[in-house]
Amino acid sequence: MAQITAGIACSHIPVLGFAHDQDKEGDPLFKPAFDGFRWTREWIRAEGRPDVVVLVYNDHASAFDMDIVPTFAIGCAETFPICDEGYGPRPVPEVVGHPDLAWHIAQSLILDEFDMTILNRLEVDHGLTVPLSMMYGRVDEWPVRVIPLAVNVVTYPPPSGNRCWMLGEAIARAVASFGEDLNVHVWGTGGMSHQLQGPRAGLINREWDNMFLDRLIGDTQDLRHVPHIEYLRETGSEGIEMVMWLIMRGALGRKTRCLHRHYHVPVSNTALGHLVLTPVDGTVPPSPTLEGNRAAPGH
Amino acid sequence: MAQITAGIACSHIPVLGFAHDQDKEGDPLFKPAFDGFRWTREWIRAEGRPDVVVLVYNDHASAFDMDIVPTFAIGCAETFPICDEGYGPRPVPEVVGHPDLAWHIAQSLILDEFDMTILNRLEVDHGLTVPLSMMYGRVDEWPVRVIPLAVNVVTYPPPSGNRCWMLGEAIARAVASFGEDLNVHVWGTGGMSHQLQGPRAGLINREWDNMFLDRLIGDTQDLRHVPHIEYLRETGSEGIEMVMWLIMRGALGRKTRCLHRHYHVPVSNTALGHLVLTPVDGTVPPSPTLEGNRAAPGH
Amino acid sequence: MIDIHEYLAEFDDIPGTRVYTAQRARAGYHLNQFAMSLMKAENRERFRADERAYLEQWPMTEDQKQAVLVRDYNRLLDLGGNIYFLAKVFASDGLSFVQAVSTMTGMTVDEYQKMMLDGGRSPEGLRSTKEGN
Amino acid sequence: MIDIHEYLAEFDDIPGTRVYTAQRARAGYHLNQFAMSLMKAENRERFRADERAYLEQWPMTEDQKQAVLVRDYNRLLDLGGNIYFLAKVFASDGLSFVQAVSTMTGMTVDEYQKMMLDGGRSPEGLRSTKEGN
Ligand SMILES: [Fe+3]
Ligand SMILES: [Fe+3]
Repeated sequence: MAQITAGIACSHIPVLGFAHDQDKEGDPLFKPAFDGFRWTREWIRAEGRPDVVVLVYNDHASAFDMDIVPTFAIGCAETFPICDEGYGPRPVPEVVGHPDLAWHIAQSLILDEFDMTILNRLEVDHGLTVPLSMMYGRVDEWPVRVIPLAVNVVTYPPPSGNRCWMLGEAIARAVASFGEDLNVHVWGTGGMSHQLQGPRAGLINREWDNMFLDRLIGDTQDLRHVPHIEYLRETGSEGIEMVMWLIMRGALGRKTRCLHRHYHVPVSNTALGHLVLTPVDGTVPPSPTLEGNRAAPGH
Repeated sequence: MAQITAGIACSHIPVLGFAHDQDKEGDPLFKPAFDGFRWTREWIRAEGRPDVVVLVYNDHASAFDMDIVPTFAIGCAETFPICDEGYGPRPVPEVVGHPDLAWHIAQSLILDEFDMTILNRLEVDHGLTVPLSMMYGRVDEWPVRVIPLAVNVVTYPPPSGNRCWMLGEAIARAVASFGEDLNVHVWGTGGMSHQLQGPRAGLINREWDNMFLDRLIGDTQDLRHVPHIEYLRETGSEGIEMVMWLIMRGALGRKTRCLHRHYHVPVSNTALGHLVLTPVDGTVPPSPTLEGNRAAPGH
Repeated sequence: MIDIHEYLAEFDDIPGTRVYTAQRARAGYHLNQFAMSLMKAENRERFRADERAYLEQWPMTEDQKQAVLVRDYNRLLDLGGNIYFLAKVFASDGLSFVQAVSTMTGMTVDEYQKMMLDGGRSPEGLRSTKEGN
Repeated sequence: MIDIHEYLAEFDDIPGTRVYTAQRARAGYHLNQFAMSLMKAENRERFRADERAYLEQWPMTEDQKQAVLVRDYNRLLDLGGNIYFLAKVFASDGLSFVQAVSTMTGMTVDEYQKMMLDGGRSPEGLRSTKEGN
């Protein structure tokens, strides 16, 4: 039986991909950011060892233009080529999918009343590849298979925090009903506080970010109910990416334990956050609509 | 304030588009099918008079190939060109959208925890244009604006009947919160019983189809809980399109009245069904997740 | 919550019917994308000019290519084809749905059309393989 | 249930920030699709060779074209541009995010970079226009 054994949260800052690709991890500007991943790089190879990662990220006007904007899309293809975002494709290996599990999850989510978009062709951008580089460093091929789960956080409204959390719970139900023995991680990427536009650009909110990190640990479900406007006011216009972390959190069940935590300001325009969590009580509600929402008053 | 004043159900059989385009509505083969729309053609111009139709249909491998399969997609563009399905585009006017209302509905649905895909470019096929021809006959331009709502009923699983009904309720909430005075119809298209493939092709189930028509009228919510396998066994592999009628039904609230009913077998491979409904008690639950599901035990 | 395994298993119990599941969608991916390419008039012409050569451009199985060449639609369904995609093939041939669909039933077009005019095929005995009802 | 009108109205109360709402997405549709076209190397070259001529191919407003020509990113945001789409324009210019973003703040790149290294811009006073907190 497939099992979710860990959740990882990680910003997906483009310049860290660049620093990695140019062998500048030791550069004084980047070293403090990368240092916080040393623990994880060892742990993931020695202990974490996922067979498959459900990698929650957002596309940054790379695979999708304004002609089509899916709220939740799941990549069911065999492989996912690396996108050219305007500076040439990153020199990293092609991402290999896990179509058996991806289709199983996609089908289960739709029966569970999530309105998924299925993707059989997808080029992936830094949102997906930077976290892989942070966790695995330089490799000839990625030592893990990846199921991309793309969330719209660019065109408003993105999905609510509660909906994201519910989707995580549904992913956990789907993984638990997959017959093959697989060690599965769920990663939530993006954030933390950053604003890339307008006179308020450069906003960083260390206090709010750390409150957010605190509440991903343990059994509180407070973060379900943080409205979009709070992310915008407190963490800058691009801080909204943090709703994607709630999909990861929802997939870990009622209670989590923190194995590793890292926070660093700044990387380029952005506050970097990173957590490694394991489920303590992996119980998730049996359906998204009834029990899930009884646990979530206010919606 | 915008208001939903009617729901129309109608099969979208390609050959009726062909018969219409070739001036063969009076042909003995097609006359009985078209005769049942005479009442509606008069009513819709004299009394129905919608400003906008939310037209629920499915794409038949026309705008979407297997690279991307959205469960629920909403067309927010200014106009929707007519697709060439392999026999050349139908000689009917381009479809004009209502981007103000479409975006309002799209945004509202996402906040209401439906995982919509937004479309800003879409070519529409017979699934959308045949019902327009049935209702309006030959015109230089369509006397109504159209918001296409495309549902995946081709790749399994399609959305559940309950999810479709819930989406209809959410559309009703969204329309009711739109500021401009607009007369809105919701149309559900496709069906009724038909199977276009395999040795069982040609299946028609007059009794089941009429049971389905019966239950769209009044206040029963039984149809929410008809499982996909029942559509498949009873109405043929393509009968599953009828789940789209439940979006129309959900949008009409607790109780409906039937103004007009028409059933004819066969048209080409298909049983033709058509209903004109109005809301009697237009009340819909205030949210999809709590109250909506209290009204729908079994999910 | 619906169990996905039970949900899918029931589909195999319907006589003379292939439900377009993930499994079929995966097997038929390139076949269906080939069929989709025939929506463009210039591709239809290239296909008509040399069917085999046109098919060779797609990473389809030899079985799939053969089944396209002989227009064996039941076989194409078995190999992952979906009827709305396959419709692009028979539209290229100038066939209507009734003409193409009848070829899957073991009936002539006339027999099939007569059955439809008489009210269609009854579901009696065709709902379930196991239960024979 | 969230009221969409209240939900959207709050976005206008954030100082120095344009939220990419439907209204902006509609106004900026062709601008953003133009920017997206610069993901292809051959389009980047055609754009560089004659920016005005390249822009003329898109049904953008003259305001939008002008703002692209002078790389006025704040203006482009006002005219419906989204930063991830506009990134294709400054990527074509060989600029990094920090370089491009700083131009929107009224600071030099050095000043902006120093602010970031010092911990970034504080949210104090920048949360709400009305409440000034
Ligand atoms: Fe991002
Ligand atoms: Fe159809």
